[in-house]
Amino acid sequence: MDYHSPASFAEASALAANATGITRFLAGGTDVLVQLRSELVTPDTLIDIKKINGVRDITRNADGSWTLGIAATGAEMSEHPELGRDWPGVVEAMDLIGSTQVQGRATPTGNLCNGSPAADSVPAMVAAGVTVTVTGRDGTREVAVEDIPTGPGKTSLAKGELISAVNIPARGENGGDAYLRFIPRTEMDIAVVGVGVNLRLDGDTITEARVSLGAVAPTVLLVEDCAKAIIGSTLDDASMEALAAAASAACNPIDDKRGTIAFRTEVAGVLAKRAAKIAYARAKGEDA
Amino acid sequence: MALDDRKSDFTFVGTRPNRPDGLDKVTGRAKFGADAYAPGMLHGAILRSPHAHARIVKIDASKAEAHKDVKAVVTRADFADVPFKPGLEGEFYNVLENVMAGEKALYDGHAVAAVAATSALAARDALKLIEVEYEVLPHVTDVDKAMAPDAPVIREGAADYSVPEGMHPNVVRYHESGHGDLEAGFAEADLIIEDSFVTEATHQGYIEPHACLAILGNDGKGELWCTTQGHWIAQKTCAALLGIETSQLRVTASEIGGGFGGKTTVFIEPVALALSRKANRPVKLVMTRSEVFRATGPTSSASMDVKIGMKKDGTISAAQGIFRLQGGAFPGAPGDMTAMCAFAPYNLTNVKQIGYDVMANRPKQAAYRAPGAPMGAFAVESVIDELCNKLGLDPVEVRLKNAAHEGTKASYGPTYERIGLVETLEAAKAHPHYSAPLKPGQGRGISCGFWFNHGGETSVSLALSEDGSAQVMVGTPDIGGSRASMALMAAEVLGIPYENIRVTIADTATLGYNDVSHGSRVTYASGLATIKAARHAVEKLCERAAAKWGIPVDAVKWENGCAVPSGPNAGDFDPMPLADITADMGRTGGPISGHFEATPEGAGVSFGTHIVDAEVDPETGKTSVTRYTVIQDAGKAIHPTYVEGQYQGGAAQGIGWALNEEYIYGEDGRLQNSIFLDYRIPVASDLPMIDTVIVEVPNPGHPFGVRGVGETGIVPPLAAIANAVSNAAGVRMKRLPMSPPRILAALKDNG
Amino acid sequence: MKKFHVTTTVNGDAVEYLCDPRETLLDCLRDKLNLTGAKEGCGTGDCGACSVTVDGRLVCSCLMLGVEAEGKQIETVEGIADGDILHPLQKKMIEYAALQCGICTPGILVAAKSLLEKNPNPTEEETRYWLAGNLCRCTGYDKIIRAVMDTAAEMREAS
Amino acid sequence: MVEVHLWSGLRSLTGGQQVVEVEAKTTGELLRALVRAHPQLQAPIDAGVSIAVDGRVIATGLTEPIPEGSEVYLMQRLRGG
Repeated sequence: MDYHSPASFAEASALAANATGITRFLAGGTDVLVQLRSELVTPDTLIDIKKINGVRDITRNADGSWTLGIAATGAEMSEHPELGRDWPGVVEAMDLIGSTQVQGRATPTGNLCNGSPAADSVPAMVAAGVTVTVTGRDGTREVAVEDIPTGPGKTSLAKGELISAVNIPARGENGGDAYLRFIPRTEMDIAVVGVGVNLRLDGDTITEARVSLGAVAPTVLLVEDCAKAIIGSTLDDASMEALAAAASAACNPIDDKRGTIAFRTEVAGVLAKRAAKIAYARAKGEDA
Repeated sequence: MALDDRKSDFTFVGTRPNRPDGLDKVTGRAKFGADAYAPGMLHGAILRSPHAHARIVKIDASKAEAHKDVKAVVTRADFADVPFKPGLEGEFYNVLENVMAGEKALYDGHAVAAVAATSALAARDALKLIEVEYEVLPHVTDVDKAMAPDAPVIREGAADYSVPEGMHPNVVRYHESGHGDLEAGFAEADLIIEDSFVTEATHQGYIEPHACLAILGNDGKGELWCTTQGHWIAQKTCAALLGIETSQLRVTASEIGGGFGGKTTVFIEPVALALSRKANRPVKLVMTRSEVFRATGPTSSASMDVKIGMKKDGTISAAQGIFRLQGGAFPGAPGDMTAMCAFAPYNLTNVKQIGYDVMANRPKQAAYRAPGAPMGAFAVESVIDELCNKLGLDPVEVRLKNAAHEGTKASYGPTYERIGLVETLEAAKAHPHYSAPLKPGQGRGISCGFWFNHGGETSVSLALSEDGSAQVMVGTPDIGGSRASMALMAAEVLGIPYENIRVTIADTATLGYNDVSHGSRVTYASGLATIKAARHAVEKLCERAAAKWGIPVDAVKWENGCAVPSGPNAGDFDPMPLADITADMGRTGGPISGHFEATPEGAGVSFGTHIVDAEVDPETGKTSVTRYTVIQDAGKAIHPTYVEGQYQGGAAQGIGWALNEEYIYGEDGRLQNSIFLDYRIPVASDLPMIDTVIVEVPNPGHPFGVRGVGETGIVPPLAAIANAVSNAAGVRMKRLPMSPPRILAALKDNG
Repeated sequence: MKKFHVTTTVNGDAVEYLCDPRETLLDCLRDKLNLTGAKEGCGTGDCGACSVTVDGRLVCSCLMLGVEAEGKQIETVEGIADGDILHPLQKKMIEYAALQCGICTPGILVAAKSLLEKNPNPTEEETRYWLAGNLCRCTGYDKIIRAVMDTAAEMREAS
Repeated sequence: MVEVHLWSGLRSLTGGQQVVEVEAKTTGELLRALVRAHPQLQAPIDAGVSIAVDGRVIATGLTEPIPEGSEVYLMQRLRGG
């Protein structure tokens, strides 16, 4: 295995473009090292991107949007005094991943590029409308988070491409987001179901909503029917039931060691309601 | 053992001093299995079968052997020829077959070859150079399916004398016992409940993977360092498997990072020795976590049918249980233990229990804390709970009404000596937990549990130093603070401060044979031996004092660390402290030591009662344990803090077993969850504080009254939690683990 | 296979080693620096027995490559005591019998020390969640949590 | 004479008898006497048995005394974890 620690994204991209065999980028390494140790994936080329300038920065831009460096860790996101106020769902989703120790290393970019349908930070980012900047040989492009994963362990990134920044939109007024997942224990598990909800209110009425589901299909889903179910409502019982039904209907899960089809389908609806409630309360400026 | 000189007032015993090895363990200095290194050391790695059941057609290791970093490759041919015998008689054969496959790979993860190379990475890489040709065979991993007529046969002729004719060859042992007239008993019942229960296999989950450092020459002399619950059994087994003399292999037990029964046998140790012999260099072998799950000894999975009849007043009129235990591809599943323990807490006129030992394509089960007992208790105590619910009876009162006591004929035959079940139930009834109100959505569960406990071969040596301090050599690895209890017991007898005693876990070359640290036997048996060894030294101390005073030895007695005249007629002498006697012992007859070797046979059975509150989320099936109380008879708690620790640890493991831990096999017979991410043992945030009540009903078979406490604590939790969850959810949970999908499905089925 | 020369600081000591890029920081600490206090319980970041801090941040040393340690400040269990003076956490762990076998203890100590540095007054729940990545199979966590909470209280009083 | 109670699974080896009377002063003598009385009991004894004398379970020892009039049960050998 070759190990490189390039000083720029352009250099990293060129290294990857010219490498043969399996190439992996190393940010937090909490997936890459597990796969390496278990000999699931032994890369021929490992490109450590943490020595690139600015990759740990968490920056609030002039328009209120946020740019996260690709090596900013979950712990750094949680400790940031402002980020969690704007996007509590995104920060909490990231914070749910693994232990305190894992939080010290794991990054949302890694979580996204690992391509797991159960990645906790991804539904929250999808709901929040987060995009990523992708650097390749021909420059950069901006891609919606939901367009990165294409299946378990697979992404739409081409050879020589890597994510070079995470862009979170401005929170704006009267908005709130939330992410909930189901795990059998209280910590240390992979999501059996995950639900991200992001919405905006006009008074008591929901005017915009994005709802995403994790661990219930080959990729994280952005479910328009869920959004439709609550847009225009005050999150009354009927719209909540419609939301739950839409969430369950969108599920296309598998039976595996972590959960059954029936369980995932049922619980997706339950969590959608619970997450929507929290997002709604947050949009109203209430504690949740 | 003679029950002479029973003690009931103590100076040191019952206090809570710091453990002697505390400093080593909080500074990182303590040396565990993987912490040993030797000059010229190679690293080993083991190639494992990806198939649940396959004939090994050919192993071609030529590419690996040719690699410059590889110094040895071994397969089954590099081990001794150990004869096959049926049942448990062929245990050396079974162990050999398990540590290195012969003609067939019998489970996913079964070792088929091993290499030693110049680095751990090189060894892992070299495994990929070994080519194995398999002929894949049909497999079975489920216990009920393994007993079915069309099940693939794992090994012909493995069944012993006990199996009735007509059973599938995978059924290898059969147990049946009981007494009374079941039919008449059931006829007397006002309510009979008969139900079926299933538990999945779980793993002991010790945090330290198996690890060893082996040195063996072709002269048949060797050294082995390993993490084990019993280095003499490792010595005996490795010697047999390698065809060398037992005494030529010196085994040293490292500090042990948890065992719970899982380190009572060998897995990698014979392989490391074979590699070392072939390479003529030291070989270190350390399992990965995945290897631990796939290829060490999880507990049995079980399928059980229990039928109990109860009268309206709560009297159990008859009880019957059938317990089928799957123990992997080898005889040994403790169906007999399950059967004998299942009804042991109760005074039953009519009882019958049947246990089956069934083979399947899984790793060879190993002991796990009261092996076999928790499953049976789960089934029996669930049915009792249901009977109480249906008859509107208090579950503690019903258990008290039926509780076994001194003089009761045990369900497994003999009449109980003094036992402490009633005391644990009375303590449960009186405990504030039992009367605390429950919140909506919560349920409370009660269960009793029983375990035999064990004595076993034991040797202890105690030597006094000139300055009056003492060193105690025991042969039972210290898994949970036993050095502290040994020192307390020695201090009690010698009358010198606890701090002046150093307890060492001796290696196999420096002490006589010792059985494994299992069966809750360490504080009982090594403790008894320590007491007797100390008394032996005291006899000699008294002799020396008598000689100095010029009086007969029977005119001297030992009090508070001093020789004193036994009475006014013996003479008027000042007490002679131990250090005054040892100061010139070299010139008054030589060094003073005490020894004791025996197989103590009075372990004394043990009982516990647990109270659990659980809360179930009806929308997701998720359970949280909100309150937990363990009440157990310790006989006499030598170091009460470590006794509490055993109770708490047993409860926590039981919570894991009840709620989330399970071996999950795919259709392909491969283990699906061989890492801690997916084998879900409880984490700190999953658990409440665990309250403990130590009941002390002295064991007549120990000089200080000790009963073992290590194992009983895992017997009641499965049932207690299942009862709490069932009462919270309003539906009877009959399958473990009660994972959220199973609870949610049960709630849905229940409407 | 090309090996990398790494210069780093462990418990305040300047150290260096050669490593294969596949070797973890844990491998390097144990096999190259003879610091065997950190243990490998799982190799997948699930058990926390290999916990260390890197530039003050709590991590699993099995989830970090040895080559990544270049120029970092690493603290392990061997560096917790101040010479012959035990850290209050070390004393309390012994006093509370918060260890039975002791294999998880180094990781628990490193993680708990990191908690108290960040939060001198943690609640029971905060302590339990902070330590959720440190598996202990012997104790049921009860005595560990009590030892950490009591250490926190004592350190608050002392400061 | 000692009355030895067998577990019911052994009845098939003793012609249906569940209580066997033998002459024995120790646990070892008892096992030998059982085999003399019922040779088929050799198999379970080889596989491993314990003996309960007046409720005290003797896991392995062959030299433990059996007082006159004791209650004696043959049991399967106990194993621990």
